[in-house]
Amino acid sequence: MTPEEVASLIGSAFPDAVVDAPMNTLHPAVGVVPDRWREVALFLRDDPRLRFNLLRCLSGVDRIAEGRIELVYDLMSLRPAGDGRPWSCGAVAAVRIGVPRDGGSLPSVADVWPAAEWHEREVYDLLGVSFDGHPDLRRILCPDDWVGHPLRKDYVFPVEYHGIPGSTEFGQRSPRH
Amino acid sequence: MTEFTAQDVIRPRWSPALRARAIRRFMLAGLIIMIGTGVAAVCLEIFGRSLSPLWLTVGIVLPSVLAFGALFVVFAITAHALLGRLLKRLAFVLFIGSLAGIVLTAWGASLLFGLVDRIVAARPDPIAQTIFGGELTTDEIVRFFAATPEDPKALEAPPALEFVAYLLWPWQFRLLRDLVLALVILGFVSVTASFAIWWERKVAGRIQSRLGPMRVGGWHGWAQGIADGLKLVQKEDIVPGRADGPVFRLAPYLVFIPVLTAFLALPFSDRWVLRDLEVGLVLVLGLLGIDVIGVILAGWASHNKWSMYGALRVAAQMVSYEIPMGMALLLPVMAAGTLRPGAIGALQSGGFHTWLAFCSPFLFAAAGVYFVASLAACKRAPFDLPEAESELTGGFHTEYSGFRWAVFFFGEYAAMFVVCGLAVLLFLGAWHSPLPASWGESLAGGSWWQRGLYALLFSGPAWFIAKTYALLFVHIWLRWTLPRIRIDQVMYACVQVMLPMTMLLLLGQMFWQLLVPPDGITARAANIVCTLAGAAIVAAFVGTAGWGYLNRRRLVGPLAVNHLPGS
Amino acid sequence: MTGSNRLSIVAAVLVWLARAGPVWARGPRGPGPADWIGIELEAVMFYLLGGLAAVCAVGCVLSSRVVRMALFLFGALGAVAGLYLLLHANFLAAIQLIVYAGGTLVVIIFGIMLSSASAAARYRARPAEKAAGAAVGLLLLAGLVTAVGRIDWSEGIAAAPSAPTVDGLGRALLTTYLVPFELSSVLLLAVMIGAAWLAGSGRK
Amino acid sequence: MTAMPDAMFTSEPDLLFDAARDGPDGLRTEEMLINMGPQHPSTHGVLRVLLRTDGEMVVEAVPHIGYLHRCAEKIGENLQPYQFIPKTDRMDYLAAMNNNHVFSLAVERLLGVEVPERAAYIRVIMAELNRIASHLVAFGTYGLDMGAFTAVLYAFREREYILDLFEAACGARLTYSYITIGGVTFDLPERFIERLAEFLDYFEPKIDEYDRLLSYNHIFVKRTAGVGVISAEDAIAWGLTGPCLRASGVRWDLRRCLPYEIYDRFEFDIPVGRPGGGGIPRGVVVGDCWNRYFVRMQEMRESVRILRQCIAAIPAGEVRAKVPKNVRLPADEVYFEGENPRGQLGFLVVGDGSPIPWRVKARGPCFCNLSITSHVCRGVLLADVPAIIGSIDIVLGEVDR
Repeated sequence: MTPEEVASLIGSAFPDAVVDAPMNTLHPAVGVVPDRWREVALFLRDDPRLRFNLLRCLSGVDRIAEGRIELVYDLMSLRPAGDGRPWSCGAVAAVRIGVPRDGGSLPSVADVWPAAEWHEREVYDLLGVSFDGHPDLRRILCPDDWVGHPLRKDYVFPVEYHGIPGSTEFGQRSPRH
Repeated sequence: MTEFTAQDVIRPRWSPALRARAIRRFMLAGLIIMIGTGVAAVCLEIFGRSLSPLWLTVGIVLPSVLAFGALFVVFAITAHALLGRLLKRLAFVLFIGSLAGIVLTAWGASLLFGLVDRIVAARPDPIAQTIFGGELTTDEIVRFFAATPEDPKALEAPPALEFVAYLLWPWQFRLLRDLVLALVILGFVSVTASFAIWWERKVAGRIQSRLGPMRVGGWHGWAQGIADGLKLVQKEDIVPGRADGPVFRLAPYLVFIPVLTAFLALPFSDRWVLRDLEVGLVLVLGLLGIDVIGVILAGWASHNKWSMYGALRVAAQMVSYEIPMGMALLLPVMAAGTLRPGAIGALQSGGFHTWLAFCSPFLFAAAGVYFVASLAACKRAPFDLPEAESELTGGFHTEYSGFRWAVFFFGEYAAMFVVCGLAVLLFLGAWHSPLPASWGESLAGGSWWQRGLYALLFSGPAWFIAKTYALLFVHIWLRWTLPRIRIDQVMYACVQVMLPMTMLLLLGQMFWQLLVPPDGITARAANIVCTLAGAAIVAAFVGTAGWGYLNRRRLVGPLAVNHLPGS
Repeated sequence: MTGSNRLSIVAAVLVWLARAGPVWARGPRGPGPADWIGIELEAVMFYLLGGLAAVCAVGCVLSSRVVRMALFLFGALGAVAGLYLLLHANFLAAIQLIVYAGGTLVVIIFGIMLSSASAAARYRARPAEKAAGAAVGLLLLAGLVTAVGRIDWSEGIAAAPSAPTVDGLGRALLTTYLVPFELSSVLLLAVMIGAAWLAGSGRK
Repeated sequence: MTAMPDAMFTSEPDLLFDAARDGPDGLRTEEMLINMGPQHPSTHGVLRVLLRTDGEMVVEAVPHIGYLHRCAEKIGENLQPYQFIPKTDRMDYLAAMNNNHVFSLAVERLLGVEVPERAAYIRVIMAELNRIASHLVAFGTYGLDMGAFTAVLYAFREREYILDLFEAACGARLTYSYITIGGVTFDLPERFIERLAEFLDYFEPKIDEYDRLLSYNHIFVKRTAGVGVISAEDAIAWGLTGPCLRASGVRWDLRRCLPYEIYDRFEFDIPVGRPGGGGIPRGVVVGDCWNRYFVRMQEMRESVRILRQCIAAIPAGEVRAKVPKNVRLPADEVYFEGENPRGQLGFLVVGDGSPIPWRVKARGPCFCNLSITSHVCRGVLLADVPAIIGSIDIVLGEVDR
């Protein structure tokens, strides 16, 4: 299935949830409204025509100009081909969800795709988007008592952390964003 | 330009030119100073003025000291050059020498004791020789050596004989003899342990297609064991903060001492045994059981979660594997009918086919079961759960360092030797060679070199040590090829597999001894079959090793040959 | 101090030491008459081992650190094994080492490790237990004293019996004392089955 | 990492030995908290697994990561793509060539750059060689986890020749930065192809030797067969990819199913986990540790087949397309995944018209593969945890980025 068919299918199933579906880019993705995201996710996984069972990647992009953080879910549908032939990739799709930069929250899909659990924790840790309903929302990469979310564009480097100086030996304290 | 090798980093070798120049310079300096002081002394003599002590020292004594210092340096450089080359070649000889030294001292001691016994026997009123010593006086010894008792002139014997008499006198007491033999045993154990350390690393290297230790002490790093020991001795002994001090310090010795005392009853040959006790085997088993306590207390006292895990696992493993080991030990005891190691050894002197392992199929299987159980009893090869590095970072001796850790290490190798010694004693014809002892009857009685030949060819301590080292090699070989078994599989193997098997073997052996006439057809057939099987195993082992060695270049593959140094 | 004097002193010391050698185990040349020096040495060994056993037993009772108690118990059992050797009961000494020092003690230490939370666990007995312990101790002491009192020491020491051979023991076990031997094996079987059932039920 | 209350050995409790209070049959059972790592010999790199154990049984295993976090993605937002290549070396430091390859392909798709024929072949040769080297390390260290000390020596001896080939080609042994945007930095040295052929002839029989040494070793099979079984659905749900996914019976390999670069010209098949019976020892289940290990051994054979086909068909010619120094990235984004030895490494590169990308997101395969440990390690024995983590074969550089 081509991304256009996937986009049209989602559009027809959830007319109010789909925001836009730009197709002429290198990475066609369907825009979805944050609070309808759980039903769309369940639909994507359980619909017999789609069956997106593999969550390839969840990446957060900080669009500071538009004041929102964009979450891009890349999905793939792996379908068995039977008697030893390699599995086929039924369809490849991406979903784009915009969330306000500060205090943005999103329903968690950790129970839909368990792979999302660590990915969401990483986005929460590095970008500060909280996922309600997540089984164990803690920082995953930075220490638990770290302040701030490093991947944000307006992130200010800490001066020191428990006595460890934050600046490099060239005195460079905060790299150009 | 001579090629700079890593060797130079460690021991910078003086190039011949450099050495010659240094010698010339120091010789020149020495001569000049000496001539200077000579001239100064002559001038003072001429002017006849008496000198104050200060001038005397500064003028005469100091320069002469310097002169002799320079000459001494010259001597040191030349000696270092000669000695260095000499020592390197002699190095391995020294090592083999130490092994031979131990055996020679034991032999010397036995000769000495034999001499004293002859003197006591030659006394006019021989009283029974007891541990507390008969009343052998020194002049009796002198008279024994000087001449026939009737010759009065013999009494004023040369002083040297007096001195010899004084030397010989103490050896009539059994306690002193035991002390000497105990020291010999301690020497033998430490030499075995340091040899086994080096050998294990060498065999591990060979198996993993690398060289193993090559640098310490010259030829093939033979002194690696000693170097490890020295290193560990001077390392700091750390005792963890909340550890239970006295128990922590006592534990390693609770592991080492019992194994050392086990050598008490281990016969190296019919005459070379510290005490040939009625209950030798049971005593050795009892002593091997004690070092379980040492290991558990070590893990428990070092107050560290990981070592406690190690201690728990060891307790479970060693206690449970003592049972199959003990019962597998019973089979040869049933066949031999006695617990005295000397008797069991003597029984197997009729050559390869009379070894106990080949007497009945049950004994043959018991040899295998015993060997596997002994692997587990000294925590080796597939059963080395306690120090399973990958899970428990070091097992029960995580917190030990320095000499205490070395004691654990030596204890392990000594236990390996004892366990292999028992296997050889009970199953593989103790100190006898595959050739039947009856062939060498004529040699046994002859002069000392004939008896030496008999010991080398037919039955003597060398055979016991050789066979034990062969089994030791199998221990090492297994360790570096087999992965480790999980704790529940170890327990399953012991309780569900080994225990029933040993019980069945015991039953089988009992019925075998009851129903099968010793010299009947079936007994002889079984003996032949088992002997052939044993010979086949040994032949297979030696054959594959030989085949592997012969085309080791082809097996390893082209790239490895020209890529690995010195392969 | 000429050379030979010093040598004679060394020899004299060695002699004193040799005369004081223990009856560790008789050499294969058979037992000789123990003259007065021998008994003095045997006494030294007896007092040494007996003292060690007593001290360890007391230590085991008095100490409050659990692991120390186990170690003292091991000392006591080892010393008793030494005493058996002094009595030429070699087989019994070896069995003592295997059964008590190697077996029972390990099970006791196992029990300690599994039940107490940390290495420094202490056991502080309640007064009732202390009283009960003291009572039993005194009872045993009384029994011991009466037994020692009733023996007539005047006969002197009977010659030490030649070491009882192992096969003598074996034959006695399976002929004259067969019934107690079988009874104890049945008892052990029952104990083992009980232990298996107890452990098994826990893990269901 | 929250400060874990260390229930054990904190104070010296005065225990009264009265009848034990809790525990069903009067036995005082108490769970123990054990830290396996971050300096633990069997966790591959700085991974800390907090184990709650009851005796030998692991009640719960919680992996804690982040000890090797070097904010590669933040640096990606400050460097031009060709400057970011050395950063990708240090992600999965055992397969640096593959990382460079995938990142270069992602940026080339964004820029629409065509790679010359010879460069594509060289890239595939380097990628497959690095796959063999990475699987050799996995084979060696997994032997170590199981207690067989010898396997790692043989593995590293063979890997030595591959590193020599890399050193001849690009001068480095571990972090090469050899494959870059538009092709490769240098052409192959003159005798490279013959030495590669010589290595392949030497290496192919060695794999069977290792199978005899470790794969079919009875104790090794007993330790790994049927341990840590992951079903195909769980594997896909937790986002497992690479050998871990294929061992669970999912015959899926990006190089065959979504071919990129010139992988469609080569003929090789995808090894998959198989149950016991036939050539496979009894007791082996699809998706268990043994299969994850054995799929890697077979993949080495497939890589040798690919390399042989590359040697036969490599053309002469240019090795690098002309890419101007600070070319402006289009205001678009691309998400591309490549097949790394440990799974599918994906890069999301978002351009905003300036030469420096607006966002570079790296999806590490080990990050997802590791996330299943807490699910799999529930209720296993303590000795099995290193077996399971070893079979998943993680590299912390990629997990923490």
